[in-house]
Amino acid sequence: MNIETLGIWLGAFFTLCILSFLYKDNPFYKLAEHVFVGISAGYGVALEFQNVFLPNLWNPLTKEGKLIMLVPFVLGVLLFTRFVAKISWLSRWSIGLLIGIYSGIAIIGFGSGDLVAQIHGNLLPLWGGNDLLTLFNNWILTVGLVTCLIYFFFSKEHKGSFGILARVGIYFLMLSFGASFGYTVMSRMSLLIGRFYFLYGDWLHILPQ
Amino acid sequence: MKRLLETINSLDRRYIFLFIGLAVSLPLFFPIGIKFTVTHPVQGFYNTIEKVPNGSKILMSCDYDPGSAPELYPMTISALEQMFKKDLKVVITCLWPAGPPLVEKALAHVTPQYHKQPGIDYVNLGFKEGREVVMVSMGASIPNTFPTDYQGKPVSQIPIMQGVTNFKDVAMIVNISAGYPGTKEWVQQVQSRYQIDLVAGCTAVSAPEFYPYYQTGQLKGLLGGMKGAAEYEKLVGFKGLGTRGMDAQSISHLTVFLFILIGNLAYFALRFWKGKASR
Amino acid sequence: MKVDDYLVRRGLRKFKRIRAWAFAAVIWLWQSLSVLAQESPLPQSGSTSDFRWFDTHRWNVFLALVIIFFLIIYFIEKAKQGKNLFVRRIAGLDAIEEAVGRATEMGKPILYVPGIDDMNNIQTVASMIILGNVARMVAQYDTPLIVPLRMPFVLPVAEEAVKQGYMAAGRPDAFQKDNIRFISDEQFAYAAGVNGIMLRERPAANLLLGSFFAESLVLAETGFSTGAIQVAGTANIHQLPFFVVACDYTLIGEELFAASAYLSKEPKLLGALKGSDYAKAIILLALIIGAILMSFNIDWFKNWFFVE
Amino acid sequence: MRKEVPLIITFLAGTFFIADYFIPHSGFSKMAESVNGWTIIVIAFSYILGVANVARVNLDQIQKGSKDKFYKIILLVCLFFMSIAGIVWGIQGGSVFDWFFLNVYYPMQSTMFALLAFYIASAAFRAFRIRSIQAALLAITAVLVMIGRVPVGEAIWKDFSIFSEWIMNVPQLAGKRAILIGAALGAISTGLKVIAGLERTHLGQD
Repeated sequence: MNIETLGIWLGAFFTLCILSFLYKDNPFYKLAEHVFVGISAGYGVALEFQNVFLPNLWNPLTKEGKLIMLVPFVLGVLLFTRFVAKISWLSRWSIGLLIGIYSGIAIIGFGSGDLVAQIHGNLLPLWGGNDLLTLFNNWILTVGLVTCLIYFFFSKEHKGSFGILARVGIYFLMLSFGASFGYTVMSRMSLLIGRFYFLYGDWLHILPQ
Repeated sequence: MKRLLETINSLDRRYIFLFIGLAVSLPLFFPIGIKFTVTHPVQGFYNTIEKVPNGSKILMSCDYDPGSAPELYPMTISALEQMFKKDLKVVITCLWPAGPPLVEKALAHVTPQYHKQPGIDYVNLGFKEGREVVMVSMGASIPNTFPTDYQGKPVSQIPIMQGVTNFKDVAMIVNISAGYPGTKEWVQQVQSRYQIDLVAGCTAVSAPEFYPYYQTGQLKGLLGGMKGAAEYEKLVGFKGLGTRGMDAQSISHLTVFLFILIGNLAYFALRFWKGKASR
Repeated sequence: MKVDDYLVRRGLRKFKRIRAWAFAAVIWLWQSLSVLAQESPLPQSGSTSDFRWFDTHRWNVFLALVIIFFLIIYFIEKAKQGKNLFVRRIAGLDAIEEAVGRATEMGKPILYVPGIDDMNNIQTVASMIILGNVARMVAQYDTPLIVPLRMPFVLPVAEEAVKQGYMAAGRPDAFQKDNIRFISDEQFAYAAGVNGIMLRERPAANLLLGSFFAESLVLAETGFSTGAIQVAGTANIHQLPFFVVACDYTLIGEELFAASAYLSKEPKLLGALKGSDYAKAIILLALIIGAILMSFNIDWFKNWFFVE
Repeated sequence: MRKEVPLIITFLAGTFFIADYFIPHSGFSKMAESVNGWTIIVIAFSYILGVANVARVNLDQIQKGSKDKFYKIILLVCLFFMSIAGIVWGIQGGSVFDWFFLNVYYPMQSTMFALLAFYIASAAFRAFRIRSIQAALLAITAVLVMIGRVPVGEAIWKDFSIFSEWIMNVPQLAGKRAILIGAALGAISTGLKVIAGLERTHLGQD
């Protein structure tokens, strides 16, 4: 048995271990689960070392003599003060920096990419000029977005005509969830197809070519 | 009849598991080959790459892991096929840790038939931690963000990376994404900042969420799930893993539809009966 | 007041004052420099250096952010001053009340699943606020409130929330620590554990409120098969379809936060909710104005929203 | 020092990166570039911190003699082995590290996600009940999209694919866009509260 075949058998064994959870929780599943957590954590450590620490920190610091890189190094080490109760507050400095950067970047990303750009995309003509289907679609998009936003408006009771609009909004949301449901089914089935390909094809070689 | 309905209504889920397992397996053994057409978002994906002048450089970010490989790996293969056929040069990055080995696998699969050289026609820059910060950082400088390729070779020694400083030096971005960080962040942080053409292939779970981006043109094309991969394979001109999975996909969807139908019929019929009995 | 605490507060107050000044100074500097920059020649296109201080193409995003910032800070301050900010009662809260009521009538336990994320997820925080209120409702009756947990950090917070709820109802004696249970930090092992509780202890009401992922459908399905009344809520959009079909009532996205703001009346929650409500009102207005203008072939309004 | 410094750091970092978007000045961008470079490293450290935590929790349980001791030992062995393999022998294609990735990590992770196919089918059968107009709308759209998006739909009705694509592009898009805008407002207000120091849960309690 060469190393490649051995790999496929090992993969098949663990695949079956995890599928056995469908019957019920059992020692094989538990074994596979723990092996997986261990391997994936170890995978991450090695990858961070080879793909981040060496090229982005170690080489600039030692080979190019960029002493400024000591700053992120110290900030990184500070994170580990969490394990020492007395000085654990120091880790907040690094966390503060990370959270600040992510918040700043997120504000810009959501503000420009989602908020303003999406409003721009929904300013559509409701009459004149276009063919009927486009106008019909524009009406649906405009009414749909407006009523959905009304549904998520919390400063006014959903009563009277405002309530009716909110009701229309929830119907649009339900349509939207339905589409998501359909697509989720598609996604999950694809993953299973992929696994069966592996079991029947790569492992057992019983699939027609 | 009533007993049958009650059995259906309280069926052990393991029987259902068995049934769906069969519904997915059988079409793999007995393929039918149902035909299908190509939808607009997929055509957009293909056309945007096709429009790029030969010899240009393209940035491809493979942000996924084995958890969604059956959907996204076929897309990676087809995209590489299309780009290599057109003699485009591909710079590949990963923002998901488990991405780079999958990229290596895809490259090993595609490159031999097109006689492409590593470092000259393509490069796998590997993984960087930092999610959207990496994107913003690449906007300032790609070589500073990725000082070496996946194997640790400095980018200054890689021919394809000469003259690549930031997004201005690539013709467009192809993103294959399974979630966060992925398509949404590429739109928010890169497309809306640098106005660069962006196409995305993503899992079916997240595809509906990206239709608004497709409608506004923030995405020029969109492949959703294995069906998207299959349509794209049709355009590129070969039958890969996506196309081969379509029969099983069709049958499994029909099965789920039947499940919803039968489940509801049993439920409501039983309620109707019980209502009658108590009256 | 502890000395340490006092110093921190004083420091914060000072910091806030400095921050306000710094903010004003930065904006003033920015404006004056952008005026200067417009007078100085623009750099050649293609060159990498750029000496402008404000990207004039990005006015739209700038203005949008300034308006939102202003609204949120304004309403948070207003809420802090104790002004009464109206937020409508979320229908989901009635559904929760009804479910709890039904379970107590039947004398069966209530299961409260606060999602599987840690305390740094704002949905978990919102869920804890709702949990406190559920505890207060349950306290008068001797029905157990079971809270299974996945994150060790959430455990003390959940305990505190339930204990406070029982105290507020005047029944601190009824609080049972064993019912706040750590199950497992592995996603599916956790789901299997909660399924076990549903099947063995047969709660009459399942409240699934917080940040859920792929386990959502497993939980909702099992809960449905045991015949419990289920109320769910999450802002993780992918999971909402499963909740909608398998639960009696579902709080959708922001409703979860609105419910927690309504219950807690905490200024920063209430203020942010009000602030984004007003932002939504402005967006609605913009959508309608834009549609009308576009229908008359006037497109400057739309073009202003173009992001570049 | 304990609370103010992190709050000030958060405030400065946040405003700096907001300003970076509006200020094209190249000196400013240069500064942002180096801070970005640092962040990548600090986050890598935070990943290692997470792994250290996993190791610590499991070591604790082994010492306490938990009933799952055997599994915890395996977990730690795998963790240790995989890290060493990648650090010592490298991560390139064909290495030990790569072999374990392709033959252990890959099949297990994809099978974990494939389990969901079974669960979604069972949920469709046992819990998908059309009890209201809302659920009915959801169900009808789900079925139309589910069948319309696969080849069998086109076999049933040749324009099924076009129709389901219309659903995706128009009615469902309206709902998704509303959620997108709502989420954007939420993210902006949370970000603002964090930067302004009003939201401090991330700094922990003391």
